[in-house]
Amino acid sequence: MREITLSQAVNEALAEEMRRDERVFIIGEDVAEAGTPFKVLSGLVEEFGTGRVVDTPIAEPGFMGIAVGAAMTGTRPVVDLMFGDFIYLIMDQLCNQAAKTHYMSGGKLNVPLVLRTNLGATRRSAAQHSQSLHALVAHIPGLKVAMPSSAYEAKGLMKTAIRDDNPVVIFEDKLMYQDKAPVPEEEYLIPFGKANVKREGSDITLIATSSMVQVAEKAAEILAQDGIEAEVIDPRTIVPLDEETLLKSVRKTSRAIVIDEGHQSYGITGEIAARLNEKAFYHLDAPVLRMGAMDVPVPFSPALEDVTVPTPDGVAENARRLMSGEMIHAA
Amino acid sequence: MREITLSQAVNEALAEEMRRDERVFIIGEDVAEAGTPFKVLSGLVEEFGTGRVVDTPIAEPGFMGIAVGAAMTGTRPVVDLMFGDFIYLIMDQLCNQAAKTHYMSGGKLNVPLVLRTNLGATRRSAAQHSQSLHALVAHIPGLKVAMPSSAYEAKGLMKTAIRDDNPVVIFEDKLMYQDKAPVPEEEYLIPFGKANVKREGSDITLIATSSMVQVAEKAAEILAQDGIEAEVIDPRTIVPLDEETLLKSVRKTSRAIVIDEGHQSYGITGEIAARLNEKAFYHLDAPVLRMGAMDVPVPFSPALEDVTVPTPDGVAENARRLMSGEMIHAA
Amino acid sequence: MAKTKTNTEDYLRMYRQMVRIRTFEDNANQLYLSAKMPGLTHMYSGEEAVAVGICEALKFTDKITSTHRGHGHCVAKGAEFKEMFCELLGKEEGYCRGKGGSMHIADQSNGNLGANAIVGGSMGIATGSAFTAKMLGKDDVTVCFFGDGATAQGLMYEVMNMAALWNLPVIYACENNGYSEYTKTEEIAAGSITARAEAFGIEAHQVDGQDVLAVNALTQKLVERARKGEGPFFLELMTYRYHGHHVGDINREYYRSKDEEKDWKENRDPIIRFRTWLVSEGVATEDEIEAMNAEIKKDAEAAVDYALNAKYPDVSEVDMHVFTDIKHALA
Amino acid sequence: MAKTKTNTEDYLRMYRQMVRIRTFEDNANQLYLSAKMPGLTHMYSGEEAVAVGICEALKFTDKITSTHRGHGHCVAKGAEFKEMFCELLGKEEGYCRGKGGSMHIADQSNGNLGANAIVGGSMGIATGSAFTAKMLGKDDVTVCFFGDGATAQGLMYEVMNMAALWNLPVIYACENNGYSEYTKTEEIAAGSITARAEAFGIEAHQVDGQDVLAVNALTQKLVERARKGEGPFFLELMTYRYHGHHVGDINREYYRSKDEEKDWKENRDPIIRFRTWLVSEGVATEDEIEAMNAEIKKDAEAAVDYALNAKYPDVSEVDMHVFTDIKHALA
Ligand SMILES: Cc1ncc(C[n+]2csc(CCOP(=O)(O)OP(=O)(O)O)c2C)c(N)n1
Ligand SMILES: Cc1ncc(C[n+]2csc(CCOP(=O)(O)OP(=O)(O)O)c2C)c(N)n1
Ligand SMILES: [Mg+2]
Ligand SMILES: [Mg+2]
Repeated sequence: MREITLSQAVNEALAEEMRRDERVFIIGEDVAEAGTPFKVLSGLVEEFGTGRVVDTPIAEPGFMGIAVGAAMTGTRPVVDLMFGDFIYLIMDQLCNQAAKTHYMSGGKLNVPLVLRTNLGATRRSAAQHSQSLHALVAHIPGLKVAMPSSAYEAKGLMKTAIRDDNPVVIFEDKLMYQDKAPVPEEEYLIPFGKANVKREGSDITLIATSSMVQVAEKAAEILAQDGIEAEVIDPRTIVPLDEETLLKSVRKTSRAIVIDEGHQSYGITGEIAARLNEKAFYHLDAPVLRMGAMDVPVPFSPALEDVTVPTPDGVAENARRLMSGEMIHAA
Repeated sequence: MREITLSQAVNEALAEEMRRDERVFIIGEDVAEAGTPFKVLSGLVEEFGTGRVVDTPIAEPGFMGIAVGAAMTGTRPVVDLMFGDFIYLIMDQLCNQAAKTHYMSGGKLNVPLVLRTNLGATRRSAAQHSQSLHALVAHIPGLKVAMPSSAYEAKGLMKTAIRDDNPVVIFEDKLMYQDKAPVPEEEYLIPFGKANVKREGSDITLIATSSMVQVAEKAAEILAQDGIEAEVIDPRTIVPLDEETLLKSVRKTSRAIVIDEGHQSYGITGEIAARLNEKAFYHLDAPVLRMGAMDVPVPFSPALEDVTVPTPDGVAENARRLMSGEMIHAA
Repeated sequence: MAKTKTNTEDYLRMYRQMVRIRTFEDNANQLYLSAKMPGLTHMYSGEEAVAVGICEALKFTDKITSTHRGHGHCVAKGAEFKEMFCELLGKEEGYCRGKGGSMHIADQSNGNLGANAIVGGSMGIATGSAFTAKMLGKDDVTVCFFGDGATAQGLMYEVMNMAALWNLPVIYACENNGYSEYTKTEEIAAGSITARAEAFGIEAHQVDGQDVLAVNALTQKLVERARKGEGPFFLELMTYRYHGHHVGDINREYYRSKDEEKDWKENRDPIIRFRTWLVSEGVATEDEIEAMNAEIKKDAEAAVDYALNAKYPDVSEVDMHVFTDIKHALA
Repeated sequence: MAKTKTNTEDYLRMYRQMVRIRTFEDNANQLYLSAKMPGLTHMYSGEEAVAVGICEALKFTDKITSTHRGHGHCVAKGAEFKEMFCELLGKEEGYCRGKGGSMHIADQSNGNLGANAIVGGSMGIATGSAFTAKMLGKDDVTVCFFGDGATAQGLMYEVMNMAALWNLPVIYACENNGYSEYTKTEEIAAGSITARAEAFGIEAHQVDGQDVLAVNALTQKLVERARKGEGPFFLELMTYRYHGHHVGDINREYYRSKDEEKDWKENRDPIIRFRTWLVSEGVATEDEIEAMNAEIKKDAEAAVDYALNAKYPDVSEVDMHVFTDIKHALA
C-alpha cells in the first residue's frame, strides 16, 4: 500500500469531503494561501477557493463562534486552530455553545462542526505552544474527541468527524505531521468508539493515545526482548470510549498501563484507569498504572522538556515493575 | 460557637484580609454597591471604597487579564467570577498566563491571585449557569484549587488563598451561600493540602468535595442505620491533594466512593479513584466507585435536573452494593 | 413618529405583537411571584418596540439570535405562547422540551437560533448564520440582539471585524436599556458605542427604541441593503427595561430611581405611544384595540393554564439529545 | 526627522540600542541557521526604532509587556546579551533559567514583564500593571507592545474600555509591520486601527515607526501625561519586519514581494536613517559609529560563545517553580 504523511492524510480527507459535500468549509488563520504553518492544507484553496478555505484574523473566539453559528444554520465547518494551546481562548464557544446547543434546544438544533487542532511537546516550543489539552474537552458532555495516532487514523477519523452531526474535536500530534504510514487509495472511514488493537499480547495491556501509541509500541518491542508480551491498544476516540475492547484486553492480561501526553493529574489517564479498575477489578493482578506528561508547564530548555513526557524505556520499566508484582507490595 | 452563613464567612475573610494587607483588592462585575448578585460582598465597598472593590464591565477575559498583570506587579487581586460557567471565557488568562508565569520566568515573577467562583446545579439555572468545572483547572499545573464545603472552610480557605503567592481558584457552592455553620470569632486559616475527616468510620470511605460533603454525610447517616460505619473525608483542596489522609482511610476501610458534582467522565473522581486504586491496591476489597454529575449538559426542567447529581440515597445504595461484594462479581 | 407603512394590517400586527410580549411577560412575572416557575427570568417589558420593530422587517427565513432577556425576541419572531410557557415551566411540550428554559429558549421553526445565558455569547453565532447565507447564496439576513452590557465583550469586536471584512448580511442590534444588571451604562462603556462599530467600517445608527415605526423603517432599509451584500450594519436602540434585572430584583433604588422608571413608563411607553398614534391616525378605534388586548390576555391565560397542567419530560430524557446519534448518552 | 533632544548621550544610546537589537537578531538568526538554537524564533530586525524610541522614553521602574517578537523590547528595556542568549539556548543562566525561551523571555529586573506566545495575551497584563501603579499611587507607566495582527483579539477592546474608564497609565503600542504571519494587515483589519481606540475615548496617534526620534518625542509627551493620570493612549507605529514571520519562514514571495522588502531595507531602515542624521548633525563621526558597531558585534559574539558553553539547568529543576512554595511540585 502507498505510504503518505499524516499531513497529506488530513489534506486528502478534507479534500475528499469537500468534494463530496459543498457545505463543508475550512476556517482559521492562514489556512488559504499559506496552507497553515504546518502546511497541512496546501493546495486546498487552489481547488476550493477562498469562499471555502477562509482565512481569518487572529480572533479564535470570533471565528469559533462564527463556525458554531454557521454549523447551526446548514453548513459544516472545519475549524483550524493553529495550536492546541489556543483552545483556552475558544472554550466558551466550544463548551458553552457548540457542546450544549443540541441538548438545550431539546434536539432541534445541530452543530455539525469539526475542530482540528494539535497536541504534543518536545518541539522546543515552550509552555504556550506544547500543551496536550484533550482532557479539558473530553470532560464536557456533547463533544466527541478523536486522537489519531497515524496517517491512517488521521484520514479515517477526519472523514468520520466531518460527517458527524455533532461537534467533534480532533487532536493531531504536531510532531507526527511528517510521519508516513500506509493509507489506502480507496475511500474508508474509521468509526468512532472502536479501539484498535495495534499489537496483541497476553501479559500486559498498554493503552495509549495519539503520540503515545508509538511510544507504547516501542515499549512493547523492548519488553518482547525480555519475554513480556504486551498488548497495545489505541482507543482512537476518547469520547466515545470503547470500554469493551479495553476491558476485554485487561481481563485477559490482568495488568495495564494507560499512557497519554496530557498532564497526568486530573487528565484522561485517571478516567481510563478508574474505569478499568472498577470494571475489571476481579481480574487485575496489579493496579492499573498511569503515565501522563509531568504536572509542570512545558519547559523550553531541551534538557528539561525531554523528561516531561513518557518514553518507551519508561513505559517498559513500569511494565516490568508491574509484572514483578513490585507495585502491589508498594501499595 | 456563633453560626454564620457561607456568604458571611467569605465576606469576613475578604474584609479581614483587606484590612490586614492594603494590596488586596476585589475586581469583578457588580461587586461594589450591588455586592454581587449573591450579595456575598455586601458592605465591603462601604469600608474599602471603589478603589479596592472594583466594578468592571462585563468583560471576564479583560478583568482576569488585568488581575494577572496587577498580581505580577505588586498587588493581590481577588477576582470575582459571577458564575463558574464563565470560567471558559477566562481560561487563556488563567491557564496560559497566570498558571505558567512563575514557571516560565524561572521563578522570578509571581502571580498571587485568587479567583473566586462557584459551582453547583439544581438551582434551575440551566446549562450555562449550573456547571461545576473545577476539573478543568485542577488539570493545569500552576493552579491551586480549593473547594470549601461549609462556612468554616469558606473562611479559612479564602484567607489562606489570599496569602498564597500562587494563583488559587476557589469554587463556592452557590446553593450553600445561606447555609450556616459554626465559625470562630478568632482568626484562623485552613492549610491547603490537608483533608478533613468529617466523620470517622471503619467500613467504607466516602470522599466528597464541596456540595457533595453534605450528601456524603447524609449518606453516612443512612448507612449507620444499617450498621455500616462510613468515614467521610473532605479533601478541602484538590490541588494540592492530601493523598496520605485519603490512603490512610482507604487502607483501613478497604472500600471507597468518590463523590463530586463535576461531570463524572474525565473529571476529578477518576483521578482520585485511580490514585487510591494504585496506592492502596493491596488493601482494597472492592473497586473504588465514583459518583459524579451525569455526563449531560444541565437540563433546565426540574424533573430532569434533580436526577443529574448524586444524592444521599444514591450514595448509600452504592455503598451497600460495595459492602455486599456485588461490584466485584459484576466486574 | 415616522409614517413608514400604509398597510393597516402591518400596523395592527406590530401593535398586536408588542401587546403579546407585554402580556407574556406579565404572566411570566406572575408565575414567578406565585412560585410556580422554576428559577429566575428576565423581563422584556418596556423594550417591545425594539424586538417588534426589527422582527417585523424580517422574513420567515431570516434568523435572529437572542439573549437572557429573550422572550420579546421569541414572540416577535413568531413563537406561540403555549410552547413558550411550557418551556418556561420545564415541560415536555416546550420549544426545547423543557431542557432549555427561559435563558435558552429557541424556536428554530421561526428562525430564532436561541436565547443565550452568556452575555455576548450569541454574537459569533449570529455572524456565523450570516456566513451561511453568504456561503450558500441565500438572501437571508441575521439580526443579533444584545444589550449595552454585552458591548464590553471582546467577542463583539472580533466578529464585527470579520463581518465587515466579508460583508456579511448581519445586523448587530444593541438594546441599550441604560443598565447591565445593577450598573449604569456610562459606568461600563467608555467612548461611544456606535463609534466602535464605525471604527470597523460598519455603518451605525442610533435610534429611539421606544418608537416602533422608527425602528421598523430603519430596519427595513438596512435589511434590504444587507440582502444585497451591503452589510453588516449596527443599530443602537435606546430603550428601557421596566422590571428589575430579573424578576427577583425588586429593591433597586440603590442603582436607579423610581422617578426615572416612572418617567419612562409614563412618557415613553412604546405601546401607549403606538396605540395613541393608531387611534389618532384612524388605523384602529379604541374599542378595537381593547378587544385585541382582551383577546391576547385570554390567549395568554389559556396558555399558562395549559402549561401548568402539561407534563414534565420523562426522566429517561435526561441523557437524550447530548448527541444527535446516540439515543441515550449514558446507556 | 524631528529634533527632540539636544543631549548627545541620549542620541548615542538610542543608536547603540538599535544596533544592539539588530546585532542580537543577526546572531540569533545565525544560531538558528547553524542548528544551534532549539525551536524557532521571531526576528525584530527592521523594527528597532519602535522599541528603542519608546523604551528610551521610559524610566527604569516603568513596565513593558512584550510579544513573540520580543527580543527588541527586551534589549531596549535594558537586558544584557549574555542572559538573553542563555535563555534562547535553554541554559540555566538565562533570564528565565532556560524555562521560558525566546517566546517567554522576561526580565523583571528591568521592568520587562515578559514576551508572550499568545497573540494579544499580554494586553490584560499590561493594563493590570497600570492598574497596580494607580492603586498603589506610583507614577509608573506601562507600555503594551503588540502587533497589528493582535488588534483582532477581543481582549484588546475589553481592556481598552477599562483603561479608558479608569484613566490607567498605560500606552498601547501597536507595531504595525504590515503582516500577521503570512497575511497582509488590510486583509485582516477592517476600518481603522486608531479609530478603534478613539471610539473608546482613547487618544490615538499614528507615527512613523522607522523614525526613532519621532517615536521617542511623541512617547515622551504621552508618558508624561500618563504619569499625571491623563492616560491611556494608543500608538500605531508603522514599521516592517525584515525577516520572515519566524526564522524558518524563508520562501515568502507568495505573500510579499522581494521588491517591497528591498524598498523598506534600503530606503527606510531606522538605523541607517538615524546614523545619517547623527553624522550630519555632528553628534558622532563615521569612525565613532563604526567603532560602536564593532564593539557591539564583539559583545554579542562573546555572549553567544558564553551561552553556547553554558550549562543546561539540572534536570531536577523540571518540577521547580511550578509553585512558589513547593520546591518540587512532583515530590
Ligand atoms: C459572560 C457573562 N457574564 C456575566 C453574566 C451575568 N449577567 C447576566 S445579564 C447581565 C447584564 C447584561 O446587561 P445587558 O447586556 O445590558 O443586557 P440587559 O440585561 O440590560 O438586557 C450580566 C452581567 C452572564 N450571564 N454572562
Ligand atoms: C492566540 C494566538 N493565535 C495565533 C497565534 C499564532 N501566531 C503567532 S504570531 C502570529 C502573527 C502575529 O501578527 P502580529 O500581531 O501582527 O505580530 P508580528 O508577528 O507581525 O510582529 C500568529 C498568528 C498565536 N501565537 N496566538
Ligand atoms: Mg442593558
Ligand atoms: Mg504584524
